[in-house]
Amino acid sequence: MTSIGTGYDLTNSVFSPDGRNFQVEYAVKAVENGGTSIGIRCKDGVVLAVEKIITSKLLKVGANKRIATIDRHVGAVSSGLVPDGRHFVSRARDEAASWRSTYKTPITTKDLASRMGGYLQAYTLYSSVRPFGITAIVAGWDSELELPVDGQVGSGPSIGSGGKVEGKTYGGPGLYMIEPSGMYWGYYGAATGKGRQTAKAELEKLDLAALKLSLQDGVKEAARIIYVAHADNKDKEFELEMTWISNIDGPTKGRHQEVPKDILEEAENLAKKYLEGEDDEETKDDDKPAEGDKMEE
Amino acid sequence: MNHLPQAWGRPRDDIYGAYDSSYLQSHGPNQHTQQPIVTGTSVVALKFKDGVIIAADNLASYGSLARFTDVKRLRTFADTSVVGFGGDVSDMQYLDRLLNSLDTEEAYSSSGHTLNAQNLHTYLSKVFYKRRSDFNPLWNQILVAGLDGESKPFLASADLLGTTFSSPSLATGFGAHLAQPLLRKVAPDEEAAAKLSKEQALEAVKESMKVLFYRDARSLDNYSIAVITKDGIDLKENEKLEKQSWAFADQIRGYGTQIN
Amino acid sequence: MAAMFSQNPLMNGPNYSFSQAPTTAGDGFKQHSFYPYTDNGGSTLAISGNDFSIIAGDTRSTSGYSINTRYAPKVFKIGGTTSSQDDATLVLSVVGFAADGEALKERLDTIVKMYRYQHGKPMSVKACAQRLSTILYGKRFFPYYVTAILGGLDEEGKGAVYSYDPVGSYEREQCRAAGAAASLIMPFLDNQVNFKNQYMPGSGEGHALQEREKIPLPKNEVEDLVKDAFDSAVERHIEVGDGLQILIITKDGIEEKYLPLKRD
Amino acid sequence: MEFGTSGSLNEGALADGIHVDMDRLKKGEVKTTTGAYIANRVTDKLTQVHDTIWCCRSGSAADTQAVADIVHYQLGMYATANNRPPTTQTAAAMFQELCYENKDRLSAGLIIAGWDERHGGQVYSIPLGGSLHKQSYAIGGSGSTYIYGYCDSNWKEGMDEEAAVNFVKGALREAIKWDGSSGGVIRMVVLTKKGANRHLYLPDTDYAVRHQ
Repeated sequence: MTSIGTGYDLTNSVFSPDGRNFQVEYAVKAVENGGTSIGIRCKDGVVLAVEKIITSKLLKVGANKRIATIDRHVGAVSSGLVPDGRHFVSRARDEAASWRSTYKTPITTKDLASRMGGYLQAYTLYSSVRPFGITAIVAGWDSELELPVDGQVGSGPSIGSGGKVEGKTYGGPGLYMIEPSGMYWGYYGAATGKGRQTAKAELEKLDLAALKLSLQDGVKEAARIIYVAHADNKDKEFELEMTWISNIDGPTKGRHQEVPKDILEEAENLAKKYLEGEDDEETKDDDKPAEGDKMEE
Repeated sequence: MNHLPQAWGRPRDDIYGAYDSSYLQSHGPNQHTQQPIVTGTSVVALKFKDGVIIAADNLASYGSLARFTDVKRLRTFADTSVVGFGGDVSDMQYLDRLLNSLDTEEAYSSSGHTLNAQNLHTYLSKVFYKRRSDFNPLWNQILVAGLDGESKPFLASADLLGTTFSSPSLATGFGAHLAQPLLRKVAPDEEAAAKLSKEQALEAVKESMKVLFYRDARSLDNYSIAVITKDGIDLKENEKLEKQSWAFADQIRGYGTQIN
Repeated sequence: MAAMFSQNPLMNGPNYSFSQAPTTAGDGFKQHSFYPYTDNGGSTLAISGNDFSIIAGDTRSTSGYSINTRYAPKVFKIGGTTSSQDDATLVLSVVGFAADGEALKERLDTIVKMYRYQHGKPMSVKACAQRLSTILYGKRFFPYYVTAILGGLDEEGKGAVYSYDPVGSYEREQCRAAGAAASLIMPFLDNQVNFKNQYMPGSGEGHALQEREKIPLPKNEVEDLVKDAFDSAVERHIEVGDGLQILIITKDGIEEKYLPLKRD
Repeated sequence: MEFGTSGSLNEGALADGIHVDMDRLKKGEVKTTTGAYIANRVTDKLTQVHDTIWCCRSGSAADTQAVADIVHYQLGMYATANNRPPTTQTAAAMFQELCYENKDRLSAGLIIAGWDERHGGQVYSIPLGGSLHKQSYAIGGSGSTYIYGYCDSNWKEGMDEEAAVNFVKGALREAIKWDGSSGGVIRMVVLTKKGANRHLYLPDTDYAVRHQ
C-alpha cells in the first residue's frame, strides 16, 4: 500500500501515483464492517436479505427496516453507513418517480442502477464531498406484460397489435450491486458487508446462472446464507429481514414486499437446523447435511 | 439605425413594422382559463348495508360527438376505494397518474396501505382546491367510494372548485338532476341506506343508468360498475344496459293529421 | 336551470344564490373563463346570552336548484387538542361558498391549536376574533366567499358573538343571522332578542310610550327562538332545510344538538 | 389554421397461416388552406419523430410543428441515453405531456402511430385537451367528421397490409370528396420491422396507382 503516508489519501478526487482514489477505498472499508446483505435472482422473482446487527437491546424487534421500496416493483438494501443508505434510497425514489413522470411508465431496474451508479460516481470527483459509505444491492421485477401509458384510456384491437417480433421475451428479474466508486454490475447473486466472502461462496454453489432456483427456494437459501455468513460476526446478535418480488402470477404480483412472517420463520428455522447440522457433522452420520443438500437443489 | 444589441438580428421595425405582441400575455396572473374538451358524463353511486356501489358509462364525448366509447371512468385505488370521474378526460388522466404516485408513496412505508377512502377524498379535494385557487382548475367532478376509518361505507363528492359533500347517494352532472331523486327514494337517509341489500342497491343504480341513457344526450348504453365492500372491490367494466323500454313509441304520432 | 329563471323578477329574490346579474351584452363577445366561486346556500344564526352562546346552522347544501346533500354541517368546533375537538372552547360557522368555508375553518383551527401549544392556554374569543379578521383580509383581493360568525365566552364568562363580512370587517354583536335566509331571520331576532319595536302597553302617550325593558334571555328560550327562526326560514327559502345543527357554548363545554327540518 | 384529414390504423394479419409483418399505416391528406385559398396543395403533414414512430398533425401548423420538433429531439436523446429505440408509448407519453401541460396555449390535435419490436404496431390519438387515447384506428382533422361512418363499417380486426392501405385510402377519398378543406394527393407511411415506407397516390390516376 504505497502512497499511504504521502498525503495522496487525504482528499477526495485525488489520484495517487499508482492511480488509486484512496477515499473511495476507505469508503469500501466502511462497507466491509456493515451487516451482510445479499440479493438472489431466481427464475420467477428476486429476494433481498440483510443481517441487521442488533446494536441495542432497546430496539423494537421488527421495527427498524433496512430494506426499502424504491418503486412498486423495485427494492434496495445496503451495507455500511446506514444514513448513506437512506440518502441512496431517497435519491433512488426520486429517480424512479422522475422517470415515471417523464415517460409515464415504470423505470427498468437496469436504468435505475445506471442512474444511481452515475450519482454515486459524482461523489468521487470533488474534494468538497466524500464518497458514499455503502454498497447497495438494487433488485427489481420488470413487467413481462405490455404496460399501458400511465393514465391512458382505450385499448387498441382486441386481438392485440400486429407486427410484433416473434420469439422475444421482455421484462423479468433484475439484480444490480452499486459500490462507493459508482461501479455497478448486474448479478445472478450479490453479497456485500462483513460476511460477503462466505455469502458469495454459498451463492456460487447454488448455480444461479441455470435459472432453475424458484423464488420459494430462493427465500430459504437467502435465510440460510445470512445465517452462515453471520458466523464471521458470531459475537453479535442479529435480526434477519427479507423482502421479495415475484412475477405477475407469483405471490407479490410484481410488487416489492416483505416476506410474510410465516415464510420468513420457516426459512429461519431451516437455516438454524442447517447450522446445527453443520456443527455436529463431524460426529454424527451424514443424514443432516443431506437434508441441507436437499434444500440446496 | 438602431445599433443597440436588442435590435441585432431582428427584422427592422421601419421596414417590417413593429412586433405585434397582442397575443403575448402581458398582464394578470398567467391565465390558464380553459374549458373541458373530451368529457365524461354522470357518475352515480349509492351506499348500502355492506359498502358502496358506483357506476359510470364508458363514453368520452368530444362536444356532441360520441368519439371514444371505451373510456373507463372508474379507477380503483389500493383495492380499498374507487374514484369515479366526470368532466374533462385529460384532467382525469392527470389525476390517475397522481394517484399512481400516491400509491407508490404508500408502498414506501413498510406498514403498507394506510389511506382509506375518506383520506383519499380529503387528499383529492385539497388538490382540487389548490388548483382552483391558482385559477388553473382540474375540470372534473369526482365521487370517492369505499370504506372509512372504521370500515363503514364512505361516499363523498369533490369538484373543480374544491366543493365537497357526502350523502347516502350521490350523482354528478345530469345524474344530480335525474338519478338522485330515484336513489333518494330508495335511500332517503343514512338509516335507510344501511338497510339496503346489495341486490336492492344494484337494482337502483342500474335503473338510474337506464334513465340517464334515456335522457342524457351524452350518455352510452355501455358502462362500468363497481361494488366495494370490506372483502374488496368487484369491478365490471363492460356492462350492457338491459331492460330498456321503447315499444311505446308506436303510440306516439307527430304533428298534423296523418292516415296511420 | 338557473339561467332559465334569472330573467324573471319575481323569482329573482333579494339573495337567491343562483341569481346572476343579467350579463350586459354591451362589452361585445363574452370570454368563457373559469369562475372560481359558487354558492351552496344554507343559513346560520348566532345568539349570545348572559352565560352562554348559541350558534346554529342548517345542514342543507345546494347548487342551483339541486340539493347536494341533506347533511353538510356549517358549524365547527375550533381549537380542540384532539380530532374529536371535545376540549374546544370556540365555535365557527361559515356559510356561502362551502369550499372556501372548509378552507377557512381548517386554517383557523390550525392557528388556534398552535396558539394553545405555544401559549399553554386556550385562545380567548377576542383574540381569535381579531385573528380571523386578519385571515380574511389576507385574501382581500381573492376573498373567502363566506359570511363567518365566531362564538364563545368572553373573559367574564358572558356569551360572545362576532360576525364578519367576507373580507374581514367584524363586530361583536348580541345576535346575527347570516347566509341565504339572513334577511328573513334578522328582523325576527331584532324583535324577539333585542325587543325592537316593542312597547309597554299603556305606559304613556306618544313619545312618553316606554320601550319594553331589555332583559337577558334564558338559554331554553333562546333555543326555542333559534328553532322558530329556522322553521320559518325553511318555509319561505328553498335553500334552507333538511336539518338544524345547534352548538351551545357554556362554561361547562360545548353541547351539540341535531334536529330535523322540513325536507321539501 | 391548417386543415386536412389524417387517419391511421393499427393492424395485424394472420392470412392463411403466414404471419405477415403488419404495419401501422398512417397518412395525411395534403391540402393546407388558410381560409378558402389553398396555400400548398401538396403539403406533407406526416412528420417523423423517430425511425418507425410518426405523427399526423392537425390544428395549428406552428403549434404541431413545434411539438413534433421537441418530441423528435427527446426521442433521439432517449435512444442515445438508453441505447435502445423508444417505444410508441414513450412517444405518446411525451406528446401528451406537452399537449396537456400547455392545453390553453396550444391548438394541436395529433395522432401518433408507431411500430416497435415489443409492441408491434400501435395508434394513439391526442385531441385538443391533451388526453391520450389508445385506439385500433384514429382519425382527425376537419375531414374526419365525414368519415366516422365509413371507418366504423369498413374497419376489420386482423387486416393485412394491402387491406389496410385500401381501407385508409378509401376513408380519405371520402373525406376529400365531402370536406372542402381536404384534397390533393394522398400521402401514406407504412411502418413495419423493415422501416418507414412512404406511399403516394395522386388524383391523376384517381388515387389508384401508387406513385413511384
